[in-house]
Amino acid sequence: MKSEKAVQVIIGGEAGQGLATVGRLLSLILVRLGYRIVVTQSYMSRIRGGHNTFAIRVSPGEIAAPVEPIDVLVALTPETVDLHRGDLTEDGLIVGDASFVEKRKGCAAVPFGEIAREQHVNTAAVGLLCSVLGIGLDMAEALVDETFKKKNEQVIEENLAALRGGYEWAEQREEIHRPLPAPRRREKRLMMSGNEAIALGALSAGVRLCAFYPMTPSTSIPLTLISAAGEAGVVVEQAEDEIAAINMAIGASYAGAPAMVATSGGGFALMIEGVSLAAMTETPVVVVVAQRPGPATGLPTRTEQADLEMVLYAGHGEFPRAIFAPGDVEECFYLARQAFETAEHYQGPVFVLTDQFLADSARAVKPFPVEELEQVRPGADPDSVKTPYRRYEITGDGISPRLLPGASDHLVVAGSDEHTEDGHLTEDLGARLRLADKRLRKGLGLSRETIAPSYAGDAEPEVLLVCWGSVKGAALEAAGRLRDSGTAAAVLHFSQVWPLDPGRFLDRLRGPARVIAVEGNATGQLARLIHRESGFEIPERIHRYDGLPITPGYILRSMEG
Amino acid sequence: MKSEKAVQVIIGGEAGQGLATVGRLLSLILVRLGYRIVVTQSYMSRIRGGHNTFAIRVSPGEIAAPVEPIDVLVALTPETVDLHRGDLTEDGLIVGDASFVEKRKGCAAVPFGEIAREQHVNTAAVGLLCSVLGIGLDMAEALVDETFKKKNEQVIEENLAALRGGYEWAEQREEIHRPLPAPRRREKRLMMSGNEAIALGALSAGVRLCAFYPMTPSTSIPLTLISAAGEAGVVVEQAEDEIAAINMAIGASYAGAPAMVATSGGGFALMIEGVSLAAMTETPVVVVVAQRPGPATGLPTRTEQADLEMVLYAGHGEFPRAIFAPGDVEECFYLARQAFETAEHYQGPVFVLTDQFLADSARAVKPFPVEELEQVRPGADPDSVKTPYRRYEITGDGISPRLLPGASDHLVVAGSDEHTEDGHLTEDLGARLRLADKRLRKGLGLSRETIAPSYAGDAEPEVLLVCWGSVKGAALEAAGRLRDSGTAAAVLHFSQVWPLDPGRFLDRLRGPARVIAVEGNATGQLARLIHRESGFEIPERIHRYDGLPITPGYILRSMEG
Amino acid sequence: MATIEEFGEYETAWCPGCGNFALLEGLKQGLAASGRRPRDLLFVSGIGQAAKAPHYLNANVFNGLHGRALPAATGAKLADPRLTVIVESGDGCCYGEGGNHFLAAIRRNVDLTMIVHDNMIYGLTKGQASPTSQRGHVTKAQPGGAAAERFDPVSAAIALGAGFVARAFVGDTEHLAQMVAEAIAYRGFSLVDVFQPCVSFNRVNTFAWYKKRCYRLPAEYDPSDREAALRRAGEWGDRIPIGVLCRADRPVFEDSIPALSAGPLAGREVDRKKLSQFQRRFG
Amino acid sequence: MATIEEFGEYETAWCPGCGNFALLEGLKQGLAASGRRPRDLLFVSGIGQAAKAPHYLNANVFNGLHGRALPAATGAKLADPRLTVIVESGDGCCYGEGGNHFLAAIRRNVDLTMIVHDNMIYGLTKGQASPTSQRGHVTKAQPGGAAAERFDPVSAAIALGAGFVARAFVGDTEHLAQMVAEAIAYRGFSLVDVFQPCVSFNRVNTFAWYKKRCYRLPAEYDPSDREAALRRAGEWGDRIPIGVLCRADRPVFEDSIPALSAGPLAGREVDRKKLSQFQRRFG
Ligand SMILES: Cc1ncc(C[n+]2csc(CCOP(=O)(O)OP(=O)(O)O)c2C)c(N)n1
Ligand SMILES: Cc1ncc(C[n+]2csc(CCOP(=O)(O)OP(=O)(O)O)c2C)c(N)n1
Ligand code: SF4
Ligand code: SF4
Ligand SMILES: [Mg+2]
Ligand SMILES: [Mg+2]
Repeated sequence: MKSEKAVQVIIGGEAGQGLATVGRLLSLILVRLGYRIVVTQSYMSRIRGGHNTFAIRVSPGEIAAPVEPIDVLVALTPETVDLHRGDLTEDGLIVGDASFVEKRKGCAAVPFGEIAREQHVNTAAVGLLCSVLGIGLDMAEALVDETFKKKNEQVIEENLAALRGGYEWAEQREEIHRPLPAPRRREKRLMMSGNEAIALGALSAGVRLCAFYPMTPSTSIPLTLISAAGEAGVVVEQAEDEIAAINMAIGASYAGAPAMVATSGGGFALMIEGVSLAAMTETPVVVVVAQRPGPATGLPTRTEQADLEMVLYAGHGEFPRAIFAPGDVEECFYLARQAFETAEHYQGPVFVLTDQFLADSARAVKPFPVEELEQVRPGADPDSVKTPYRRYEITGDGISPRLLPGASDHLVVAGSDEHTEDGHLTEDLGARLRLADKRLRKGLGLSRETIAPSYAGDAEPEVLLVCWGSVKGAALEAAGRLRDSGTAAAVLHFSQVWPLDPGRFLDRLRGPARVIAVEGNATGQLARLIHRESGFEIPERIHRYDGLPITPGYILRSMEG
Repeated sequence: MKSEKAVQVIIGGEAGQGLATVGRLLSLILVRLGYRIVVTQSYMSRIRGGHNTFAIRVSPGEIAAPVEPIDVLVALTPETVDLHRGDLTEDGLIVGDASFVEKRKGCAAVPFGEIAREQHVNTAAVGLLCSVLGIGLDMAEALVDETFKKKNEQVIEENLAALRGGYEWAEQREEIHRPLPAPRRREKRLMMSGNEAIALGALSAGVRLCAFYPMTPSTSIPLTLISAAGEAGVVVEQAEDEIAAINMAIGASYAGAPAMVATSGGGFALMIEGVSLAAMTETPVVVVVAQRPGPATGLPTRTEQADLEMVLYAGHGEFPRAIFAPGDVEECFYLARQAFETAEHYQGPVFVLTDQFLADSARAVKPFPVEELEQVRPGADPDSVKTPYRRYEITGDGISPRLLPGASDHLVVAGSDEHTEDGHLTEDLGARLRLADKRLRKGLGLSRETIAPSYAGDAEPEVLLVCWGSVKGAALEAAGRLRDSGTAAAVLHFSQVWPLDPGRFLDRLRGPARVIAVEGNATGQLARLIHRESGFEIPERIHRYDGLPITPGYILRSMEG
Repeated sequence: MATIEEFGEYETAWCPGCGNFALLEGLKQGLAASGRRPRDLLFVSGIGQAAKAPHYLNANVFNGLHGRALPAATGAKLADPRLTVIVESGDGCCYGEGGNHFLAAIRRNVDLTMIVHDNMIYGLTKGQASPTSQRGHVTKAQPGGAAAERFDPVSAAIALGAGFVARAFVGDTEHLAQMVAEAIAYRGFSLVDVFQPCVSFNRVNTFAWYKKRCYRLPAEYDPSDREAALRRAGEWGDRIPIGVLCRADRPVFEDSIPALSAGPLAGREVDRKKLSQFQRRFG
Repeated sequence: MATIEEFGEYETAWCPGCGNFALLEGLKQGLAASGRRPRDLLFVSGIGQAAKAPHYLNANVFNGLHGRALPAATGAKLADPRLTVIVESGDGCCYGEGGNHFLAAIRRNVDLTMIVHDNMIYGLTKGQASPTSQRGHVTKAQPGGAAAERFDPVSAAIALGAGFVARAFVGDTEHLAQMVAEAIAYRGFSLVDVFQPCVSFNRVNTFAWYKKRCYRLPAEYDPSDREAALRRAGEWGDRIPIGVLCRADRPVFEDSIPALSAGPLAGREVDRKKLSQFQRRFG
């Protein structure tokens, strides 16, 4: 990935001040205008007060990473200035109310009180930013119109006035203009976060039931599904607890509804017995785990990649599984779909591991071809099975014909105890071995079909960055910057972290002078797994576990020492 | 371990026929007489009917492994004969009621109906076996006396009569005598199973609260504690579910009562969030996981070693832990004690991994020096801490002074959210890093103190068997048999499976021509872990996962092909 | 319409003399009376002696985790409301490990029937106190007697607003069959708590114990009066009522979920046009 | 004896105008009235906005997992019965995730006080329906209105046999303080469900909504009549009673555990002689 001219706008303020509203509105304007964005949301575990930021990195070309330097800092409170002044670029601009922002070079001390009424200050700020970024006001006006069209004319008018007020105030002040380069071409893009893409991917795969118990940062997945529930025909049920959620999903899936759960570490811990049940009963279920820093409640609104091992070994007993770890919003969509397909085909639990950063990170994505993509079709054709029907018939690849209860005269018996091929519980130890082997054989197919890590960069790099999940963008950009400064560099990114097939990546690891694992955790969970599976011990490690996403700058600084 | 002359008596019959009563009585007689025993209990997940066995391997010298060949098969039902005839040694004897056992060589067709009344048939069988094994009747009589002394004289007399009836019937029939060699010396031994030893170890360490939810094969731990509860001052509470159990234990431990839980795979899965809580709040808790075959309900009364990885990675977020895996009943006792010490010192979750085989396997153990052993003393001296007291003070080794609430004016604040040193929740990301590092630093101490695997056998073996937990005895005996047949052999047994310190065992792995991992699971969990931690990939693997314990014969047969 | 025979005859893993046999018999009679065919029926169970029952029946079976039958059943019912979904499990499973789901199921009121083999003990794990064990009940795990108060499932269900709450006793199979049939016919969450003596571990609440106490609710009993129902359900001592203690119409969960109005979720096609429209909202 | 000041003043993470502030105030008054010193008090909480409250108090604190405050508190109380143990958490935490522990705590009757900040919503996770949300309550996660019936904690607790069940409202702090003090003084499990308006996410059950409805139980109200208590607790609509709804003596769990008769578990020495005797039983 080539380094792109990009600008970062950060809006900071207290929870409840509406900074996310400003951020989302501005982001959408930018996306509609054809820009690429990377949004990073940093928020505290509280509803009002504290200090949150909504960072929009924007560029005419492709970008994929969050960064620290700030070009435009929009401060809704004085605290924002204190906290983030240090991250301003040389030419950086502080935008804030005249009551706390000085009138000096690099500052826009805005008399918001004069420009707009209190409840419209945020809209005025958007207008102002349109001017600062040099993107005109048309798109903003159109959006305000759409946004408030359900309300009355007056609301629209007031907001439009505020928008224009902010815009005009800034237009007159050239010293605060930080115009964006024109967008490349105006191809249709959507603004979508990782979690929204997971939800959309699930819908396109045909999800019919999502059971959840609210937990940051996973909740926006069911919420997105709920917003589509009526038209998409999905049941999204808030369960009494996470245990209920996964058992509900498994029950639904058994009965023919492609089903999922979404949770975070602590909630997932409660689902682990259910994971084992899905494996034993061979019931497809998609489990999305949106990681946040632990242990225990930890930092509930921050990001981390420390639950790979827990997910990999979740469940008592031994059984195969697949774990996807999307690196960007597109992968969220496609891997959510893939998860449903894999779960249905292999009849068991399949995981999507994401994290708070990616979950909340909006990007400009091409519309997904949802009209062309196939859905998952649960169960086999009742006419295709042998009579008497045996739910767990021993087969070469371990995959038995799955029928749905009630759909035919064949009775479908699914068992949590060890069972015979017909599903009834048994204590015959020979049957045990046959069934266990059958289940484990599915792992061979899963291994064969595993997604090889993607490789990007120089063919013979000096530096190879190895990463998984949401670190992808930062790694790609770090490698790009290394290349810009004359170091051959590449990235090996795992979007499926289990099963691993060393045959497909070991060669990549062996050449480079520096191979560096970059992970959002303290212990290097993927690196350890690669070591075990391939024998290759990645010599250098970059870790981050302070709750913030890994950035290109973090990688480059860590590489230096 | 030298191969010892040993005899195996197996009592088989339906659940509810009292075969365990016969087995336990005979075992105790043998132990009191100075014999060594290895008991293997195989039972089905039902209360009556089906087919269970109680196997007593007995020898005058040390033995440690279960074996298949049967010298004396006591059949309480015809089915027993059908099922186990094939395992009889050449000189093997079948003992059973004359109604279904033929009168021929190698059979004792006993007219039990003539010897004793129906309810005393089992006692008669014990008497008979005393004669068959040539161990006299004195000890049996003494035991019957003790056992029924709470009942009335008549019960004792009836049982004594049955005992003698069985004995005398057999005394007259020399062809059914299979006399045991005399015991070496009559040193005091106790008959204790793995689970009983864990309970005793916990008591000696000072356990004060055990919370549990019934689950085979762990339940005998709380039941043993309960039998001591009054005199030992322990609260053993059956919780509403496993989640409650671990949170109760953690709460108790926080408030100063050394606490434990005992469960099996599925129950443990439910405790995983609690494990993470113990880590975050830095509260000592001992978690005993008695493994059985999964996934899900699996084979609830059988044995397996497939939950090592689940336990190792249980809990969201990253934190250090220790996992002990006793190899025999003595280790059950000492490692249970050790678990409490380690939990208290390092202030977090510590695990004891056992399995159904060891849990239920009675052995002849020397009495433990419970009068000399020290107990754990929870918490630090309130006078020794700095004021203001900070529960999570940053220290070099990561261990902070733990005070108990209410014991002084110092207030003790324990937090599940990331917290400051004083325990109050924080979202300061710098504090997060400091506290996370502090917690992780405890891992260094744990690594330093980890128990090196024990090594036994030839100094330069051709064959090295690598194993953990309950496989110890079988591996030792297999190695012994290899040596007997001229192959230099040794065993490397891990009684602590985490942390691993490759420095203490890598050399052992490098020499032998054949290094074989022997595990009671399908995927070789310890072998994979050793690979990751030491880089050494154990080339050969022996697995068993049909629900039965690994035996020396199983190992030797597997080695051959 | 199915005959009793269609529900099969299987070998069981139960103890001779166990109350589960009569329960199974009464259940089959009830199923036959309900007019359901094996293929229309889905039994969802947890783990325990009781939970094995569905394996001894010709029907669809999802034998899940200890304590978790209700959520699995809820999921299955929502996926395919054409199925008659019956949860069958033990008192420990349903009221102990599964207590939270019991609360939620009553509140949710999905059209499920829950048949509890209530032997007032944990059978399969060899006789520990269960939530329905009486205070003071002595077991190996509670040598001083169960310290906690008995959980009374029917009173609790009535108090929590359940729409159909019945009690039965395996000693009166005809009545039991009737309760099962009525519960299945009731639309919404229905509970049938069935006294089922455990001959191996509960030496207090024996067949005779129940037999002496259980009486059928009189014909004039009005189950629609929840307050009276509570009072009646509270009877525990020399006389214990069996029958439909409480019955009321309640809004059924499925009716308030728009996604379910278009028929079963199972087998539904993705409406790609609508999905495409939905996607456009992100633009 | 401690003064209100001794319980400290902290900066909170709550929204301006939140009912939690008044709750904290009333709580402190109640603590002061109860005569407990900070060092004698242990607050055990779960996770949520409510669950943060103990961090804003001078006392011992065990801030555990969402939904799991009760078992942790139970363990702590059994370990050291000298501690006054107070569970403080939200409605979602106590009645949602923690439902099974609520059932068990009532049955067990350990001497704990449970103070629930009942805002009828999941606050910290931004406004989903909680078990106490009214049926039909519209939220982002329940755009068609909550489909499940409201869980009424006080009615449930009374029906399940709890010994001390009270309701309070942050709009009447004096009364709230009194409820807290009485609950602490009561020996056994005591529940104080406190209406606490959430200004950010519950736009229905606002301060005014409660204010209009809540009335103190009349002086002549007799909380010892459980049936009357149930009827009274069932009042929900224009008038909602606050006060001690139900009060009864019940056997306290700690009294039936022999191991506790010798004093606190914490700090107890192993009696090695007895242990040695116990070991001999294996011989
Ligand atoms: C999570 C979990 N915990 C514990 C167990 C062990 N277990 C199996 S059955 C059972 C109790 C069964 O009691 P009940 O539900 O009353 O059924 P019964 O056997 O009496 O019919 C328990 C505790 C389990 N299988 N899973
Ligand atoms: C196991 C688990 N599931 C979910 C969460 C996320 N979570 C945190 S607080 C909360 C709800 C809080 O609601 P309530 O208990 O009513 O407290 P309030 O914030 O309203 O005071 C949830 C679901 C969690 N922390 N842990
Ligand atoms: S243990 Fe009890 S409930 Fe279980 S089968 Fe035997 S008698 Fe029946
Ligand atoms: S979200 Fe609601 S309950 Fe939480 S602090 Fe804000 S107003 Fe109070
Ligand atoms: Mg039961
Ligand atoms: Mg709440």
